This record gives sequence, C-alpha cells and structure tokens, in this order.
Amino acid sequence: MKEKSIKNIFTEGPIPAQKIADDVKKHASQTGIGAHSIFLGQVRADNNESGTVTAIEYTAYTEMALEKMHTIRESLFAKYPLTCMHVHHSLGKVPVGEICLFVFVSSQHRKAAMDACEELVELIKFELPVWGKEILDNEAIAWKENK
Amino acid sequence: MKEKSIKNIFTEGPIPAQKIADDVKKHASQTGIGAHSIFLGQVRADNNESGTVTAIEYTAYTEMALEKMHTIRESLFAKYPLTCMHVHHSLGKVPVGEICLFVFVSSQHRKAAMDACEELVELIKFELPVWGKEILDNEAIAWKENK
Amino acid sequence: MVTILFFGSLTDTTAVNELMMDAIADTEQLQVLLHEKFPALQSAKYFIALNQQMIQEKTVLQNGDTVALMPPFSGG
Amino acid sequence: MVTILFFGSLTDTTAVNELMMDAIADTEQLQVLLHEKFPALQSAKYFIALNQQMIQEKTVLQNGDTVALMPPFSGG
Repeated sequence: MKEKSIKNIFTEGPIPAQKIADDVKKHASQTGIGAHSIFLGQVRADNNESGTVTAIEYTAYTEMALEKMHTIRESLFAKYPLTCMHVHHSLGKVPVGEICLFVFVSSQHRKAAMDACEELVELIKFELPVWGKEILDNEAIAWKENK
Repeated sequence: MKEKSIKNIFTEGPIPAQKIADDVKKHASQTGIGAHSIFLGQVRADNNESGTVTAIEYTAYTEMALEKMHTIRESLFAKYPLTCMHVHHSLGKVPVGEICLFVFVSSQHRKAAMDACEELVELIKFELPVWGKEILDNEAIAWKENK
Repeated sequence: MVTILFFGSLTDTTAVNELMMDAIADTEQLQVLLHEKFPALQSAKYFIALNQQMIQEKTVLQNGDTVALMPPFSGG
Repeated sequence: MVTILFFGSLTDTTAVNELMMDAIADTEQLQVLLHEKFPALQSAKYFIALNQQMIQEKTVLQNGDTVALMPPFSGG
C-alpha cells in the first residue's frame, strides 16, 4: 500500500493575514512559478432574521476532512499542471472581518492556478465535513448553509 | 462631463509580498466582504533559446494604461457585484521570483470575486499598453509575449 | 460495539457528540434506534459516513465501526 | 506638430522613444515616412493609438496630436 502523507489544514481561530505574505515570500525561490491564485474567505456580518453575525464557530470531522482533502489534492494535481497547493481552514471561533479560509495554488502559467483554485474552493465548501455555527449579536446561534 | 478619478496602478520595481498581508488586513473592517480573490504574477526563470531569464524590465504607455484601467474597472464593477478591486503592476526591473502583478478583488460571495479576478487578469494582459523585456543571464534581451 | 458521531446542527438535537451502542445489525436498524432516542432527528437532513466513507445504502455494521451523522457541510 | 511615441520592442528599431514631426496629413502618410526612416518597422507588428485611443483606419492628424506605435502588449 502506498504511503500517504496526510497534511493538516486546520488552524485554531482566525488565519493571520500575515501568513499570506510569509507564504508568498517562501515561494520566491521556486523560479518555475509564474502565477499564484489565492482565495480568502472572510467572516461576514450577515443579518439573519434573528440577529447579526458576530463570529462563526467552526467544527469538523477532522480525520475524515483530512482524508478527503488528501483525495481532492491528488485529483487536482492529476488534472492541472500545478507547482503547489496549500489549504488552511479555521476551527473554533473566527470573528467578523477575520480570515477563515486561505487557499493558495501556484503554477507555471496563470490558467492552471486560477482554474484549480476555483475548483478547490468549491470542493472545500461541498465535500469537506466542516460546519460553521453563526454566533449572533443577541447570543442566539444559527447554522451556516453553503450556497 | 463626469469627473473621473484615475488611480495609479504602477509601482517601481517588485511588489513587496508584505503589501498583500497589509492590504488584506485593511479589509477586515469591511464586514460585508465574504470573499477575496487574489492573483499574483511572479517572474519566471524561463529558458529561451538564447539564455535564462534573470529579470523582466517593464515599460508602459502610462497615461493610456491608466485610462484603460479606469475603463476596465468601471466595466467590471458594472458587470459583477464587487466590493473592491485593487491592481498593482510593476514598472522597471523585477528579478526572477519576485511579484510583478498583484490583483485583489473582493465581494460578498465568492463567485463574483473569482470570476471578476480572472477576467481582470486577462484584460490586464491583453488590453494594457505594458511591455516586458526579458533580461537573460548572458546579458542578451528578449521581448516577452503574452499567451 | 459501534461508535456513533454527531456533527454540526445535529448536536443541538442530540446534546452529545458521541454515543457507543452495542448489538446493532446495520445502519437501518441504527437509524430506527436513533430516531426513537432523538425524535427531532427524523426531520433533520443528514448524511451517513461509515468509517469515514459516505454511504447511501443500508450497510451491515461490525464491531469497532464508526458511524458519523453529518448535516450538509458549511465550511469555508 | 505631431508627437510620435514608440514602445516596447519598437524602440530597439527606432533607438528613440519619441519624435516630433511637422506637416503630416494623416496616419497613413506618417507610416510611410516612419517606414522610410526606420525600414525595420515595415516588418514589425504594431498597433497605432491616436491620443490614447486605438485606431484601425487612416485618420487625419491635427497639430498637437500624439500618435503611439505599440507592439503587442506583454504586461503582467
């Protein structure tokens, strides 16, 4: 059986914006890269019928999510000529305005990075067992639904 | 006649990776944003028949490029429900591994930001009067061609 | 012994994240028992994963299996 | 007086970025004169912008106009 290296994608709390700059800098030495496509999810102050969102609290079926992410990663590397792919998703509480998802895809030419990044974001939203609970300003809660 | 505010997009030399983190942080207070789509162009060490690229030197018809960028910006704001759009393009010399283009599009939901970012990058490549001269390791030069 | 995991909004109903149950033949029997124990589950939309694999059909359960009940995902 | 601007690879041919020329009736006459002055321009692919607007057809030039000769763009 082939050895699999399952990478962690989960971070407790918000993903620091600084991480984006640090990760971009790390790729300067990979001189075959011509394009980086980055997607960031930011927690919105949505208005529900029951209140305004102040934070989202994320939970996940971690083991299954990491296995699934591994499969998604392999399938996208097989489909697109990519140089690298990095995913970071928050667990726990992420306040409004903070980053909860950081997807970073790099390739030689721009089309592969952009197409793979878009497909990856969709797969993360619809295939990873992760749930977001919206914390409202009146201390009520509402379960997030992906569209 | 309507007053137009023409924004500068040009930066002398490479775009610092740090700028990406700083710009993301600035958007934390815009709590209607749910998605940021970012594209970065990085200078590749391509091998030509005549040598290996060590840097690209960018020149532009600046006034026309800024006018054109203004038109592109207006057309994309009309087409997609966007919150903001920021473009930074290098002029002068950008060494291999450094960032020469930083495109940053934000919206409430992910689809608008991703679609507009992709379209914007294509428009920048094909409609802005900007030229890249590849500086090779043997001091020869070659003019870049967009695909 | 089978481990049952509850995720997302389902935990509002079950008030627990995890249950251990004995002598369950298959996933259909498991659902009947869980719907009895937590009547609100009957009207909840959820998927079932057996040992981290999504399953659509009735499947026989074995000692040591983990069954997860998961509402629609809402990550990102 | 008309200002003529050269960009990108065209400057390898012209060795100047800018020229001032007098008494030019239209863009066609301008091209004839430029191709005489810089024969390599004849085989170069370029677009023409008049006062920052791309033009495809012969256009009359006026005093103070700026004409730009631009090879295919390669920004980004």
